[in-house]
Amino acid sequence: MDSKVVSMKGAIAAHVRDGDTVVIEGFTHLINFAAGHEIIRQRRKDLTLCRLTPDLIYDQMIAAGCAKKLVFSWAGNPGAGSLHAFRRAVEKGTPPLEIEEYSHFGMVARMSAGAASLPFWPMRNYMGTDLPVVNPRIRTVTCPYTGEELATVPALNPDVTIIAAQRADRLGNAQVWGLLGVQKEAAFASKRVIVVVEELVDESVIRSDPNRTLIPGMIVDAVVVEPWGCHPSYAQGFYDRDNDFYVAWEDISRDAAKLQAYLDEWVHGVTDRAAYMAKQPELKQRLTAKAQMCEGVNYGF
Amino acid sequence: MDSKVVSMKGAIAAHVRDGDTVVIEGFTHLINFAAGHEIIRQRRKDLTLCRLTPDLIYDQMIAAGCAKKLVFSWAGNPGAGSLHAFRRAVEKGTPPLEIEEYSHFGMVARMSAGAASLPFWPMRNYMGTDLPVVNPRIRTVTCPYTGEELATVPALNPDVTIIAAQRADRLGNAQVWGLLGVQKEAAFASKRVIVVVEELVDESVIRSDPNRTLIPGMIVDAVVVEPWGCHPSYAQGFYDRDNDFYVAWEDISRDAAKLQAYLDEWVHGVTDRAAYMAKQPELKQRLTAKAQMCEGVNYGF
Amino acid sequence: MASDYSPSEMMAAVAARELGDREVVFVGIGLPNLACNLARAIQAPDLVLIYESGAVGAVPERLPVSIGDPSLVTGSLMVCSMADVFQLFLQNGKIEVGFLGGAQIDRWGNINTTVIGKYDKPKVRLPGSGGAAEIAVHAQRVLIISRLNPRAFPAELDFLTSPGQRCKGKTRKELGMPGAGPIKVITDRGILESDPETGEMILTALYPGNTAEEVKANVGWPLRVRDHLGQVAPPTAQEIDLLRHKLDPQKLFLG
Amino acid sequence: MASDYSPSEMMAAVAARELGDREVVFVGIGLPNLACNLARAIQAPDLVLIYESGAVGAVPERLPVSIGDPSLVTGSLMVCSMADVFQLFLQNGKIEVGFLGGAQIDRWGNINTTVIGKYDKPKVRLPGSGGAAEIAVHAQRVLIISRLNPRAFPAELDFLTSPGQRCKGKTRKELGMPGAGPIKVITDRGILESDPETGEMILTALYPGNTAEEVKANVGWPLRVRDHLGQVAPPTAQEIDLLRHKLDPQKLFLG
Repeated sequence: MDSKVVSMKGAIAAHVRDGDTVVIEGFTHLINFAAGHEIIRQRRKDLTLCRLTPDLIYDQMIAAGCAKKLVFSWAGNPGAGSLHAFRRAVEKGTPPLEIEEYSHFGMVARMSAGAASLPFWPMRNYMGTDLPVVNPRIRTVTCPYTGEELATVPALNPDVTIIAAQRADRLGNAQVWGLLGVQKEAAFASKRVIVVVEELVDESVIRSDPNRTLIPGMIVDAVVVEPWGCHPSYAQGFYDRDNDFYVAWEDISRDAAKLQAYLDEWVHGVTDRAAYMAKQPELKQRLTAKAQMCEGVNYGF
Repeated sequence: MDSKVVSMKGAIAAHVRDGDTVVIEGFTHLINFAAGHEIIRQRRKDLTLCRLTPDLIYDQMIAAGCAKKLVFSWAGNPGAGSLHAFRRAVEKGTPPLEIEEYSHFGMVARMSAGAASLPFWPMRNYMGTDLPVVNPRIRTVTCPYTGEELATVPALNPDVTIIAAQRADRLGNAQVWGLLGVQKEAAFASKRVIVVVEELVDESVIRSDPNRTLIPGMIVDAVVVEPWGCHPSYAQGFYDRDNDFYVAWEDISRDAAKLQAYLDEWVHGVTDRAAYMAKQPELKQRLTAKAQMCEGVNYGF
Repeated sequence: MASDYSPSEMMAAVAARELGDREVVFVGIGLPNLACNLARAIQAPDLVLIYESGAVGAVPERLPVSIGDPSLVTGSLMVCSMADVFQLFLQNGKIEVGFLGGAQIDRWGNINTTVIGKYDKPKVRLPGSGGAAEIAVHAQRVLIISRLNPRAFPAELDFLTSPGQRCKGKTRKELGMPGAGPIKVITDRGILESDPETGEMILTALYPGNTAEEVKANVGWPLRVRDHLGQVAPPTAQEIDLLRHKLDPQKLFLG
Repeated sequence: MASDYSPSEMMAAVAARELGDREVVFVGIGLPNLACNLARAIQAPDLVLIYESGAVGAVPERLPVSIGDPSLVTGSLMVCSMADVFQLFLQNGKIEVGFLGGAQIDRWGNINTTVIGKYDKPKVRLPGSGGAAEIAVHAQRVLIISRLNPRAFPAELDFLTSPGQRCKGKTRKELGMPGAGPIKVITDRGILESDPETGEMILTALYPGNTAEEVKANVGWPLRVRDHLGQVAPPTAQEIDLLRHKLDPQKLFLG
């Protein structure tokens, strides 16, 4: 079968369009900043950006003018402060940004519904709170057995989902270990899927340990090989989270001009992730993961 | 923390009671026959037995008089014929057996609902068929977004679920590879959980590869160490499925007297699984798995 | 072309020819499994085999006797839970072809795998749905494989387990079913295809040595026959060689 | 007992004392994480730490600055998807203790982490719910940790993100919430506990050197005070030693 391996530039050009609903998932772990940067470089606009935690990458995309709307459940910079581009947009309207807000469970449930091709997902949640008051898409359904009222959220079916994985073969069969977040559900819910990997491996590596496969190639449209593509997020077994940069973001993002200068230098100012990494060679020394290998298991019969 | 390791005799005596709703799960892979045999030996009765595929083990339990009711989705002997004890019960009422019937997806959905502590699970299924006609517990719900009617099944929350795993620590943190079936959902849906393992390992083995853990010890009540506990089913990496025995069951189960003789010799006639294995030393030679190890991965950071 | 072949061999070959390369197939045990592996060996090397047990992209090195055989896991692309099989793959429309069989098949391709006689007082209790009901609803298209005889193709089913083109007077569209449903019935004498307008199963092609009258005599309803009946080529030497010497040398399913 | 300690150190110590051995705790970052690891080092070696990121039985070898830190994975008992975290663990009632904080807390333990000002015209936009709404609904009991000041404990919330003991006049029971909800608020001056009958948060114990009047002055509603106010022991030398030298030597959260 033909390889799906393309450059990041090619993957974004082919699969992310103005006005799309876009998901870049990964909960703390495996957030693919390289893809977000390429979307900024290609100046996509009017995107509906969906993620549980917008994190620094959506803060950058909001500041860069890519976003029309944000769908989310927790918009902060964990342990370090705020997402100030997000806050400026919501508090001052610069730039204007629509928001649609759930809790983490609500966002996970929306993607679970999308992945199962169901129009809604039921849950026991939100009673007595203001979330359904400001978000009329949080509704209720009556259980046909007990008569009790349960909360519902509507399916989320993005146009394109971008997820990172430690490794995949050239057809996009992707394996992940460490935190799994909601990536599987996001990918299955999506019309198009881009998988970005630290390492391209032979199909035989995938087939040697099929229980590690999170995403099957059949739902993948493009495979991008992008070592360190998640920095300042991390990839278990490859490199650590750059907590220093998360802390630094508080200062960068608080000042709109400083943030634009950051984008100019680190996004527009580089052609791709390789150039981004070449500008800061100390990163690899500081963040490369130590070895802590597990043993294999027997798949024989 | 105190070890949860007990004998099979002790686990069944403590956790399986007359009248209970019992699940022994495992889809072809990791069906724990040793537990079913011990339930027969302890002469439990009036059980509601639930499984997607009753398989030989429930056929034996029905023949032994343990079952009041069967909840299932496919009652055959794959590639080999019928479950004749089940058929005698349903076709001739010897012994009488209530049945409640779904499709595989319906059974999986019932356990998913039970595991999520929801009263029902929605699905797109059963339209136009006779399954909801004969099973009034298959109902419908109207989507609060699209107005479409979806099928529902009610949650299944067993009194006790017995699952097999390749390995666990003494607290019941259990790891499984190969086919996963619906074991995780069944265990989380259940009031009590017994985990039966091929191998008891140190907690450090579990912690070395946390992504392989299917069942956390916190939901486990008893750990039974029972090598070859799944024969004639199988355990990937330990021993192969005994297809010869599955074929032989057609002949054994077709004749009620022969089936009782089988139970007398292989269930009541042995004290435990070790004695069962000692009676047929050729099994290990015929079925022990060949080695086909995968490589480990790096959990470092 | 082979001239000496069994009806099972012919059915496996005909079913294999239905599969395009790279298609995603929900595989059953027996003839469907043989057909898929025959297609993989001929025109569809990148056919993706999915089993309801959770094995995705299986490449079994022996003939599996059950859909949960360990040989389906070893060397597969992915193993997932059955909740994922039914929700993320099947209900989510990722399965392009599903194979079904059954004890009774009616003129709309509805299938009974539950019971002969009354549900509450069965003459013969069959295994039940398994995954068949949802495969019939969700697979993009379904191929039915069954030998012809009047009991297997009755005018009325004793029980409707898996939906075909029209259930109790209602079309798939009216019932909200996503997949196209059973579009062909591959029998041991010829092929029935669902009429694109009415959904009714119509005889459209015959195997060598069979007549439309013989087929009609084995079907319990007034079977419609297409004006220009196709002729299905017998198994090729390659197909026969693969089936007999590589795929099922012990004649487990080709008996 | 230590005599020189910070309010944060006292809060972490008080929170840690709430945890029983073998309990299953949904851990947040900051003081809750410190409290859990302090409890593990003292009275609860087998406390099971679960993070909403999917790490179960985590034993972080460094102080995690986010709930998705890689140190929570390495050496943990299990990693699961977030769908499993919220459905199989939290909604399924397996979480015994949840920790929450917030920008505003009201007399019923309702919490606002969404917005200061109006939702559509915010003065300060806060991060939002994250997992807080569902933790407040489902954890068997919730402990709130927050420093006292009148803005943080207003008479009326600007937004109700996570439900407490009574929301808009309705009790948890009337609203069908499974967990017991917030039963204690651990502040920097004393402890509020929910009245078992009305659910209202009542001052029940003071830390050394604080008075009920000082607490009341920092709360925006007429705070009820229990007749016999408890006195909370200051941090022990062991608690202080663990917090300062082992758990947060860089004073990331104890500043």
